[in-house]
Amino acid sequence: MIPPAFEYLRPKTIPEAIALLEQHPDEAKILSGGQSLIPMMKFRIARPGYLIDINRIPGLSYIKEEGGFLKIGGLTREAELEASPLIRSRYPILLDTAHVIADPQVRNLATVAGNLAHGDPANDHPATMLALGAQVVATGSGGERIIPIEEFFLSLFTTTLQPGEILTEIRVPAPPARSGGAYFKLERKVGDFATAAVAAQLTLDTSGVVQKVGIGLTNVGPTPIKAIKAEDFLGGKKLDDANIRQAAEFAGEEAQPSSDLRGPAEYKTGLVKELAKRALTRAAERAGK
Amino acid sequence: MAKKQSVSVKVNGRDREAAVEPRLLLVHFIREDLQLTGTHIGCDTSHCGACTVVLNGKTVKSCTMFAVQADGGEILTVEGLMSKEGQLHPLQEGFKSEHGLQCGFCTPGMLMSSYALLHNNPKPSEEEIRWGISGNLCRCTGYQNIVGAVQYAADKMAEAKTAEPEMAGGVK
Amino acid sequence: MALKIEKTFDIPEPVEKVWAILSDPRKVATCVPGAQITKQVDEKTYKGAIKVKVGPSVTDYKGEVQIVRLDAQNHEIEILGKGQDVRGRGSASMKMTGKLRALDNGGTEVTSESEINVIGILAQMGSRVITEVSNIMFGEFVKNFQARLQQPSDAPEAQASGAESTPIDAKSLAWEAAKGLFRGKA
Amino acid sequence: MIHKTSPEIGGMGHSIKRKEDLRFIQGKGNYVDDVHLPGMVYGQLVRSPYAHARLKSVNTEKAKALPGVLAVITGEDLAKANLAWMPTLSYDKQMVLATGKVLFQSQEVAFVVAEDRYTAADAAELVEVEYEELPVLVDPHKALDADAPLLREDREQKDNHIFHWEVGDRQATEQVFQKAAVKASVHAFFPRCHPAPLETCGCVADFSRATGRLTVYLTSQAPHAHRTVFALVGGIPENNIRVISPDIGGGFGNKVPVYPGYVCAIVASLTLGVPVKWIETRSENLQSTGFARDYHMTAEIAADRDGKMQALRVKTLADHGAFNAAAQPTKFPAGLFSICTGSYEYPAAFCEVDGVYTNKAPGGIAYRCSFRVTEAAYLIERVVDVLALELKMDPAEVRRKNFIPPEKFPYKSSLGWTYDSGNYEGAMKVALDKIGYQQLRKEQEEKRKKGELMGIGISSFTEIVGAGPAHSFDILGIKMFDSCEIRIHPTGKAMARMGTKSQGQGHETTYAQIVAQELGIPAADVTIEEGDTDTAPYGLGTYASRSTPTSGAATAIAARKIRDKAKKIAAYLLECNEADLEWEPGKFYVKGAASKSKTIQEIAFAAYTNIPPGLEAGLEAVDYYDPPNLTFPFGTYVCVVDIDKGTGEVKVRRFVAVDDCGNIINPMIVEGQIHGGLTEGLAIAFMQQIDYDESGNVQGGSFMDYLLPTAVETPHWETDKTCTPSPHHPFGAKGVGESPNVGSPAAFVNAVVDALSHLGVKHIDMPITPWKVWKVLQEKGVAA
Repeated sequence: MIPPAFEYLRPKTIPEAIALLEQHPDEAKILSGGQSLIPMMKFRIARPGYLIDINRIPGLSYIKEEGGFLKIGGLTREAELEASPLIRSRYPILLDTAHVIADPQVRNLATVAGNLAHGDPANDHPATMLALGAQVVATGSGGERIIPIEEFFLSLFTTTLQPGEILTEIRVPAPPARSGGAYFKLERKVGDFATAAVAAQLTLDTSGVVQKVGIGLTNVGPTPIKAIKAEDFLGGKKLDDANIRQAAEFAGEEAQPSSDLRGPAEYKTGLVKELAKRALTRAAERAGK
Repeated sequence: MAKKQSVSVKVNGRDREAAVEPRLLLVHFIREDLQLTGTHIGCDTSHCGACTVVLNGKTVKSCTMFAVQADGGEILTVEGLMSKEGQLHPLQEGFKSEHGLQCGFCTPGMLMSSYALLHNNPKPSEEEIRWGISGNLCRCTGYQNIVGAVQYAADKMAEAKTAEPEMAGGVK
Repeated sequence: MALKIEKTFDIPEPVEKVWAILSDPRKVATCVPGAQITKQVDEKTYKGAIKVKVGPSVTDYKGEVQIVRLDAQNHEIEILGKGQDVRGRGSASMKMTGKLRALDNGGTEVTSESEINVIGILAQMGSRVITEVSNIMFGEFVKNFQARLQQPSDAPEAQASGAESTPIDAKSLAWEAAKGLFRGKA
Repeated sequence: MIHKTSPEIGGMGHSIKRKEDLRFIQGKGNYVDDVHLPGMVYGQLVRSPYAHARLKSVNTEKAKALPGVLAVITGEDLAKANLAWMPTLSYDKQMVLATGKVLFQSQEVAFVVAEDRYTAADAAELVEVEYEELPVLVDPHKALDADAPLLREDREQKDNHIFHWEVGDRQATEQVFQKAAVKASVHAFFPRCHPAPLETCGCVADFSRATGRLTVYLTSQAPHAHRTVFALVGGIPENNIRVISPDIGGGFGNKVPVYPGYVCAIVASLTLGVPVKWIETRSENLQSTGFARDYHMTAEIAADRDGKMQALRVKTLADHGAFNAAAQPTKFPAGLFSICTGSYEYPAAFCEVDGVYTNKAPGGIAYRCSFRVTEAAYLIERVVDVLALELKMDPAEVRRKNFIPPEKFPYKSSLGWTYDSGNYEGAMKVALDKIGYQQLRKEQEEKRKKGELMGIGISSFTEIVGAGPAHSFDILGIKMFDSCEIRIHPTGKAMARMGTKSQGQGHETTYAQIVAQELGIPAADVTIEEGDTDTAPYGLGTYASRSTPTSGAATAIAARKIRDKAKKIAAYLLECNEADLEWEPGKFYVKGAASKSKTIQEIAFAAYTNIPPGLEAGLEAVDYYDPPNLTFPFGTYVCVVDIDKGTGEVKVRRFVAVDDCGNIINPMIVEGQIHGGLTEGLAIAFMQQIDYDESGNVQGGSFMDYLLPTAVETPHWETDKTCTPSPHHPFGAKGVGESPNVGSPAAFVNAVVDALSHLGVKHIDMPITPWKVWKVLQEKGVAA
């Protein structure tokens, strides 16, 4: 499998990268992890004329808490999330997610930002970020733009990122006390896209009532789905089994899957319900219900 | 044709340089330009891991990366596992001793993934080994003896470590 | 892989006006995202091209559009479009039946049935997204078709407003859609 | 009686470490893609995106104009040399490059040759092919309908029927069924799957204009047979062809057939006079080379109320794709499928198979299987479980009641095979004890009360391997013997060559152990070489678990020929009669005077330095072994599964495999083979299928959708054995490489069905994906 020829550009700064993107608006693609793009190029179903390799731009790889946010740099790799003590202790939902993305080698290169920017509803981080209520920072020639994640995914493989913009940071609101989250994914085997997956993030009060909830769904529609009905239902309610079950029902209703080799649509809907229950239950455990 | 770019890398401790087309996959660079054919190609979709090498301390699938991306980096392939004195790496010993290979085609990639795994986690559980090699497919062994081979190497490496005199200052 | 899309939608324009566009493949083509008619072969046959862009993937098809059936009295049309990937890696075809019905309010109801068949690499690699892509393209078509009706009827070859040659891509449709989708929140 | 050799000698029964490993663990294996010859150029195939289309034109101008492109070959070009078609191994023919029309997606249409593989890939895109689509036939059940499109216009027979084959007594079977008290039946589809060895197929064809010789480095499980095919197809004198099978990265049957890419590379090398390399991509491998199975089967058993089986009836529709490229003994269009009687006794049986063409990739090959034995074993073990359900009897009990008893061997089955030896109940007992069967049944009962789903699946399979006796087994007329040639060097070290070819089975070690066993020369001192047709004796290759039964036997016999000569030399050296000599591995000694002895090394030296008068110099022998019968390995596998009622996922909790392959050469290697085969069986049962949509698009044409289990999905296997030697094999061995792949699918499926049987479930077709299970749970109203 041989990719078609392209020009390779290796900017040293973000403004340089943006300038290159603007020079070749139709033909350039950003190369960060490359783990989605390069296989498509090998099959020649993607044929960018220019690849702008941003991997050498310094200062884009970090995981830190700052100003009430967890900040993940635009070049932070999935493997770095997995290895981060901060993620391990404070954001187990992100650890859940990173752990089931592709496989160890791919995670060494694949970036969290790329997982979002590709706009693939089958990718795992979008649902998690929807559950976490994250923001993404898009940098263009006009400066930075902060986009709430629920406004980021527009359509299949399509985000609000503009041609001259690069996703430079992801911001996750630091969870208050009594918060917890979990990501449950059913995959046919390690390395596969989700048949369906559900991310849930909760903040409870001392009596176990839901203060804040985010639920995201993977690969059950043209975009990653924020299960708003399920969220609205749970808000202010006690997180007992009956309410979890009802919320899971709503989440299932919000899924819009189509049938494919991973299973018929009705199965995926059923799976969303089941995985939502499991994710909410685990999230509650982690929140210290 | 896009203009050629120069790539300089250190492979198995040796400096190598070449001018390559940007689209040249790292695996072809290693196999054909450098003639290190231990690194294999088993699929098109980055599923099989036969092409796994260690780049700057981390395993990557060299079929899903361009050679130009590795510019300035350090690469370890299966050919570089043996010590300078010609001693097999404990993992190589382990694969032979525990019958961790049959046709041998996945073996170099498996060795490199196991190498990185033990580097990060010197005493992995069976579960951790299975996840650690989950980016590498094997059609022959059913993985069980590969798990055994990695455990064998982990034990050997732990022994070797305790046999070494403790460094002053206790650097780990 | 074959799939079927059925859609019914209303247009606040009289049936004859809608028919004037629907019955002319050159005009219909301007509403299909990424499509263009390059040549008229005969009364019923046209040559054309379509660029289908899905994220980083682009496929160029070249082929023919044919009016299989045209029933002006009942406002029914059947169109067959067939295109081969210019790099020889597959093809796509669509058989579309369109029917118009005058509504009491002076508007028109459009009923369409499309049978789409995709062959080759995209059907192999992209089966998980072909249905989504088709739905999105069809949605775009409807939107463009409606926009086309707002234009003066003597502007046949111009792209309708909102119609873009790169249908499912960030820099075109996406932005339009974004404005629509998030209007309430902005 | 097998002498036990010392660990230093390392004969049979020793788990000696593999000799071949040293190069592999250093990355110094030599696979086809590692072959690099001076001046070598690269080929790439252009393939059809259509499953069925008229070929209107192939325009190569743009491709040829690309700098670096050396040639573009089309079907029309090949037709001029009468090479557009080639024979398959099943008396059909197959297009090398399409002329007239294409018959499956990814069919070979043109071959581009360029200076490097990147240019070849670019040029392949520039070949312009015009197609006119034709109606596509994907459902084999519709292949014989009157309105089905005719696929093979080249044949005289104007329909899509390939063959009808039947065996057994139709009438007698019918009569039993009419009177039967209990009937059980199952429709079971064994999906199309692919061996998917980790190394794809490929070759380097090197024709030297200077010498007129063609050397082909080839991913071949049968290098000699391929040489003969190349000679017949290409009209090249066979002495001018050398096929070299270097290290093979797994075969599993995939590397038995001759593929169009090989022929194209050879033609290109003949034309250009330079070495031409052609290496398949994974997608090409999965989409165009030998698939396996694709059998739509029905089995029925008639039994009495006590559960004693009376008759078996089997009807099968075989989907062979566009060309009948099944790689199997020529006289057996459905392979050895008639082993479907399994491990059981019946007075009557009847089996019929019809093969049809469809617009799919051609095949089918024997994927880790002795020609359709996997399909047969799966079918019988499945229907026996259905019978147990009908009888409300424990599936182990039904098996026990019907096993062919040990004292009846050799046993002539009602479909005509003579089973060499067996002790089926013995193997089943070991398996059931090891897994704790009774305890598990109790646990299941308790779980069912709580609404939890667990299942226990048994498969007591019998195989038929080691093809085969020359009286019935041949491929294109070449009898299915196999060979070994042993040379003992003056210093007592040895070199042996065989007609087989290892693809990971460890031949370099196991054959050396056979020599060590027979001659007492340490296995470490025996070098094994296979795969070079210039040096190895002719043989039919490695597949169908035939290496040990045929070449293994030949090795023992050749060694025994050497021992006979060694005895003469020893008698001469010890100045005694041959009759006074006794053998123990490694030396001859004089009866009653053990100190008077000559080691095999001393004898070898004498064979070159102190030759007895009247005897030829040297110490070598060759043997071409024609087995008197096939061998019949068997075993019992037991699988325990738990089902997740929320998601439909099946978790294999335990799997015990008890194999009986007769006497074992290297237990470590046998165990490794079993682990590997079980893992392939797991994949088939739960994950894998190459399917086609209604337009003939391949579904499952890359590793994205053709799923190979990783270490995470693969359970921990538990193995054990019993030993019932083959009475006719020189050292009582039977062959084992395929048993786990043959026996395990039924164990997995039986376990899942068992978990659901109390809900009225009798069968679920493979692959048993979570969504299929989930749907059953929904239908039965027991989903979480």
